[in-house]
Amino acid sequence: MQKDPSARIVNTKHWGDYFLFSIESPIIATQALPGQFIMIRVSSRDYPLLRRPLSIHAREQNIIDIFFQASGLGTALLSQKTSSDSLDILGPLGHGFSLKGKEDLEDREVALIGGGRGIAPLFFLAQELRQRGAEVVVFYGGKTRSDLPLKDKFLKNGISVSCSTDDGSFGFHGFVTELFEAETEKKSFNFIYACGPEAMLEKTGQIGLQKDIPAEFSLESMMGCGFGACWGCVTKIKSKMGSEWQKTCEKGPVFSAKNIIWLNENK
Amino acid sequence: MQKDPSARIVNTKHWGDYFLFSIESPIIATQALPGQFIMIRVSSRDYPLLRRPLSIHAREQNIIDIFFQASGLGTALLSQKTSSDSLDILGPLGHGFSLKGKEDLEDREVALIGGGRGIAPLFFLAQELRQRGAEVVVFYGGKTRSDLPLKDKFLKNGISVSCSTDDGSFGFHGFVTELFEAETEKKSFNFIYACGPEAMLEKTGQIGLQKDIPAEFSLESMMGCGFGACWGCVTKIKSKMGSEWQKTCEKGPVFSAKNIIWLNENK
Amino acid sequence: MIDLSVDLGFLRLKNPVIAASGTFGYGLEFDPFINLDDIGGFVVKGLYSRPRPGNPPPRLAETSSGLINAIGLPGIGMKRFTEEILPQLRKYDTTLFVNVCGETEEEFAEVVDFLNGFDGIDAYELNISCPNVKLEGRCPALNPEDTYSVVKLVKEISTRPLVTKLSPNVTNIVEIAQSAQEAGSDAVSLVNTFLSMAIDTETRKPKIANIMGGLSGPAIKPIALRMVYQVAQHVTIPVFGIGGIMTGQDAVEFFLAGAKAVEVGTANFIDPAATVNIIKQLEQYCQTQGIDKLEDLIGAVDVSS
Amino acid sequence: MIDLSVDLGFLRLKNPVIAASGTFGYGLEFDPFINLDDIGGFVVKGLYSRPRPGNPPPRLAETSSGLINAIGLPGIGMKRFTEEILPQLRKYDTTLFVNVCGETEEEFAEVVDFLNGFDGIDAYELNISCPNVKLEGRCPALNPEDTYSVVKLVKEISTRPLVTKLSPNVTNIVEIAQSAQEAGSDAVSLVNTFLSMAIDTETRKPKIANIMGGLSGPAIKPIALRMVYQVAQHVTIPVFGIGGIMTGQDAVEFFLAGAKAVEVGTANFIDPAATVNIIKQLEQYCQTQGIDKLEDLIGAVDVSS
Ligand SMILES: Cc1cc2nc3c(=O)[nH]c(=O)nc-3n(C[C@H](O)[C@H](O)[C@H](O)COP(=O)(O)OP(=O)(O)OC[C@H]3O[C@@H](n4cnc5c(N)ncnc54)[C@H](O)[C@@H]3O)c2cc1C
Ligand SMILES: Cc1cc2nc3c(=O)[nH]c(=O)nc-3n(C[C@H](O)[C@H](O)[C@H](O)COP(=O)(O)OP(=O)(O)OC[C@H]3O[C@@H](n4cnc5c(N)ncnc54)[C@H](O)[C@@H]3O)c2cc1C
Ligand SMILES: Cc1cc2nc3c(=O)[nH]c(=O)nc-3n(C[C@H](O)[C@H](O)[C@H](O)COP(=O)(O)O)c2cc1C
Ligand SMILES: Cc1cc2nc3c(=O)[nH]c(=O)nc-3n(C[C@H](O)[C@H](O)[C@H](O)COP(=O)(O)O)c2cc1C
Ligand code: FES
Ligand code: FES
Repeated sequence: MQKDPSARIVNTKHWGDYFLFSIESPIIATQALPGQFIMIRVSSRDYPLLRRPLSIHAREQNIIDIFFQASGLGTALLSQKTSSDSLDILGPLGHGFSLKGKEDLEDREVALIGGGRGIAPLFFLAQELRQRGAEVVVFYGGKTRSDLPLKDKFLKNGISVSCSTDDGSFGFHGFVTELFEAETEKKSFNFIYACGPEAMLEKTGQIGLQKDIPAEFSLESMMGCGFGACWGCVTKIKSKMGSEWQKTCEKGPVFSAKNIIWLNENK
Repeated sequence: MQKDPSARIVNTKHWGDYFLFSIESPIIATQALPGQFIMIRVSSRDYPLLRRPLSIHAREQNIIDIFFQASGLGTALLSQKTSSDSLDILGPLGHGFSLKGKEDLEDREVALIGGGRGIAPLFFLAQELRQRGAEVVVFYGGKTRSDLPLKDKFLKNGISVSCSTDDGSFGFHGFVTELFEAETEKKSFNFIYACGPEAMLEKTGQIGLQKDIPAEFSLESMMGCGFGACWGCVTKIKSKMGSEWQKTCEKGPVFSAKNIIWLNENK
Repeated sequence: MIDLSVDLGFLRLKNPVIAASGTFGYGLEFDPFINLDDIGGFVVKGLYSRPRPGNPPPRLAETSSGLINAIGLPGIGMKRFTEEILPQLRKYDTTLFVNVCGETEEEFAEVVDFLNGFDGIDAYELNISCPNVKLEGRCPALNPEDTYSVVKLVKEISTRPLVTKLSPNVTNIVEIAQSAQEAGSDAVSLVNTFLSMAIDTETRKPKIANIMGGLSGPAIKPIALRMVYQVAQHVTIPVFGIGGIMTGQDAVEFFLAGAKAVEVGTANFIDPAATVNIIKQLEQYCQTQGIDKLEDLIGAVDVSS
Repeated sequence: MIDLSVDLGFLRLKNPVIAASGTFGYGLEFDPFINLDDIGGFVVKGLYSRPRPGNPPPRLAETSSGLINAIGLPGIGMKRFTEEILPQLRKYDTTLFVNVCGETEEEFAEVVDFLNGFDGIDAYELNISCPNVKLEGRCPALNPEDTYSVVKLVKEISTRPLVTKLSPNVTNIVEIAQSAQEAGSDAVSLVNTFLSMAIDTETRKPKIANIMGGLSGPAIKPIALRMVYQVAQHVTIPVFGIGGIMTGQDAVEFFLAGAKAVEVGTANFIDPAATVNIIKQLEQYCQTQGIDKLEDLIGAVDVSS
């Protein structure tokens, strides 16, 4: 957890409003774990004020990648940056996916489920899982064909991907959770890791419970600081006393699915 | 006085923190007069909030030029724009220099005195004066050599320029008003037009009074709107009742020197 | 077609977007930029009985997403207004509000009494809240008693609807709004500017010659919105929402919080077509959200948890 | 060498830059980013007698140059604070303030009484102004009587200097500051956040689950600075300036307005090294301006016209 005030963008790519940036930051790259995130300052001025949280999408030596959708003012500003611009970032932040050791993962079947931009942290995770000998299948869902820009990247890296689109324009016609549920009929999975819209995660959690597959989800939450100082980012988590608010930036963003208490009201 | 929400930058040049932009805006260019200005929106967001006033530096058919110094947040943002970016501008605004007809100007000796970025409106003025047959001499002062980037432009356009620098690194060693005062010993001028720091203008006004040369000054003032709606930009002007606050954006920015009441206190 | 009109009871606005006082000159300044008939209404610059010079410059300072002003309410006074300006305004098909000021209660009454005699004005907005001016040392909008007293006095005289403009520089704005209502005000408009200050660290002088001035612009929107929400819960007369409105979305926030109309201030400086753009954006918003009548938005914030 | 230290009378700060309560966690969160010994002091998160869960999310919303929060003062309570946190804080060579909260006057007193028994705390900051919490429906900082009463009670018990933190949501902050002084407060700190609101126009829900929250950040700086200037003219005890301070220049504005120290809040989120950077910028400013002692800046605003 450090500040790198001048991490250099070394490469950028984009597909519509999805962007992939490669950023050189030795201090952050060398410490990064899958599921962790960084906080990026999108403006050096007073507006927009807060940093934006983005997952670490990939890591290669001194370079980390981020993959994001330009959805609001901050991400739009970020998307305008170009190669050789420098970024002020904090990271790596939070607790990522619990990566068991080789003994637990070798030859295990692991399902990675990503919806839309939620695919971001799953590439880094897939690579680390495969290094530990796990069999990884990625389920990648989007509204339409153009929401699946990373499909080829997974394939090129030898990771199998099953795609779905809500409108049927590519792959399975329907929700990615339906695609995954169908797959669980044919194959038994040992772990689920997921990231995406809340409805997708909630449904994935139900499937995990039914099939008795342990699951971990990376959650989003409005963040003031990203490093535990503001108490703004809480998620409701089961505890001995019933439940408690836990800081998503510190105890998460990855939580064990069975501990998450969903608050539909606040969405 | 119109809004051009998408005036295209067609060319940019810079010398240190001085910038020259050429902007395509038929509706504004065709109406522009020397001494008028435009209000530029430097950010499409809420900060910085207000437009920035900049003089019209030159006009050629559908193109107007601006010449500015990146001195604060707004001008720094503006300076980052590049060719083919579009700007949201209002103009032409205000009352410019009173250009007498040919009968009054032909063969008259006119002194144009510009300090630093105050040189901006004087190029447009010089060209219009020469078209009307006046003999134009420009006195161009700066702190140091690099504050005189437009010297060659005047010369190239056949306009004679006398330069001064406070540190003596180029031209006359001293203030541009001293240079001008010395010149008035050798030559008699019929008009003075000036733009620059307040101390320079005040001194120029004194010289004009002593030598009985009518003078007009383009003033700067903090502006909220640029088109007479906020009453924020007032200058103290002599009136029948003694004095009154006049809107610099509407009655100015060019005022007759003899009517200006200087308020050193508020600087 | 979406119906943007709002019924205030005492007045019907063709749409709920009004240009705020002091930010729209006498209206005429905007004629080169927009068709004034397109907007719901406008409030002319604050008017005293006599002409006033205003404060020395600098009168403005920019802050983060905000603007401090201490213009000091310069103006031509009520007589010249009715002679020189009002005749030019009658040709516009929009609602005209005159922002009435006074250094004493009597001056408020004097201005209204005088203006009553002229056609072409639709309503008065009583500016009892300008932070730059002192009414015997106070500004009436800072306490319920003074508010009641001046509104009551003016209401008795006025032949036109009265909108009372409130100050945000108070502990309990609801109580002030209630006083205005009790005294007979037909509506309240809020907020005026927040008393503020900025200092030039080089010269060590205040950036405003008057030392303090009023803060407006996007910076104040969250506080203004809270006040409008609170007041709308506690009065029955219409509430006009004011403060940092730059876009149609901003205006929608105020409608949802309970405002029946909005006034657009500082935005007019940044974009002289701001009012007209906001009206277009409101129309688009209603379209996207499947709303036929803008009035359906008023007070529709969903506070269920 | 520029002397940045300030003498508060009851305490000497190595420099006048303090991290504000609720924006600096328990201090430890910043250890990875800065050397805590470098800053003038810090105020730990608001502490009640018992642990509290805080409000449901969303607890934060971003606005133009501002941040609304309704965290709801979650925390581990005074006992666990002294057991788990305080021992870790003793190693730092900086001034430690504990921000004391209470739902009743008695709770304020209870917390102070308890903390009196532990070493390593330099002073208390009495948070009588948090807009998210109700003290029998009110917050004491909204009126002079309640302020006087709670400060008096706590001062009688406290073995340490007392800083009273004021709310900006009032008509007359000077009067509240004077009450705090009369009741024996050793200093006042201002401002806490401005009660605010934001609405999501898509869902029509408030952006904050608690409906309202407190606004902080650069947006509020001009109002906060005005209040600090007013208060500094009318009290003799030291004033700590708070509100939107992001840079050394911002801090200088507060010193010129009369603040003896500043607290940096929201800036810590945007840059965890904000306090340290501000200290560096203050040093540079003094150097450029030829000032040897930062104390020479205090109250040095030039209001001659
Ligand atoms: C731990 C974490 C990891 C994330 N990883 C990614 C990623 O890899 N790729 C990606 O595209 N997105 C990711 N997000 C979501 C991303 O942070 C938001 O899309 C982004 O902050 C929106 O900012 P904006 O200015 O574009 O939008 P606005 O709507 O203008 O933002 C307004 C405010 O709300 C906050 N905000 C808005 N939406 C979200 C959200 N969904 N989650 C958190 N804060 C939000 C912003 O940070 C900002 O403070 C992640 C979020 C979290 C919490
Ligand atoms: C009629 C007119 C014509 C001008 N023409 C030119 C020109 O051709 N070239 C040029 O370089 N400069 C010109 N100026 C000055 C220019 O407007 C300022 O330098 C600029 O506004 C500074 O903005 P900033 O954001 O960079 O500085 P900041 O100091 O960050 O600005 C803060 C605020 O103060 C205002 N401000 C600061 N300095 C001035 C100033 N001197 N005059 C007016 N407002 C100011 C800004 O507009 C802004 O609202 C002109 C000013 C006026 C009034
Ligand atoms: C330059 C300026 C002048 C103003 N003059 C007046 C005035 O004469 N009368 C009045 O009631 N309000 C006046 N106001 C307040 C505005 O009408 C409005 O209440 C305030 O600016 C908040 O709205 P905004 O944030 O949209 O600007 C003035 C505001 C500004 C910025
Ligand atoms: C997320 C958050 C939590 C806060 N919690 C507290 C608190 O516990 N006690 C307190 O006295 N002030 C609290 N404050 C107020 C700050 O200490 C400070 O007074 C305010 O934010 C204004 O300063 P700023 O603009 O620099 O942030 C909090 C502010 C924020 C933004
Ligand atoms: S984002 Fe600040 S505590 Fe989690
Ligand atoms: S700048 Fe608004 S009236 Fe001149």
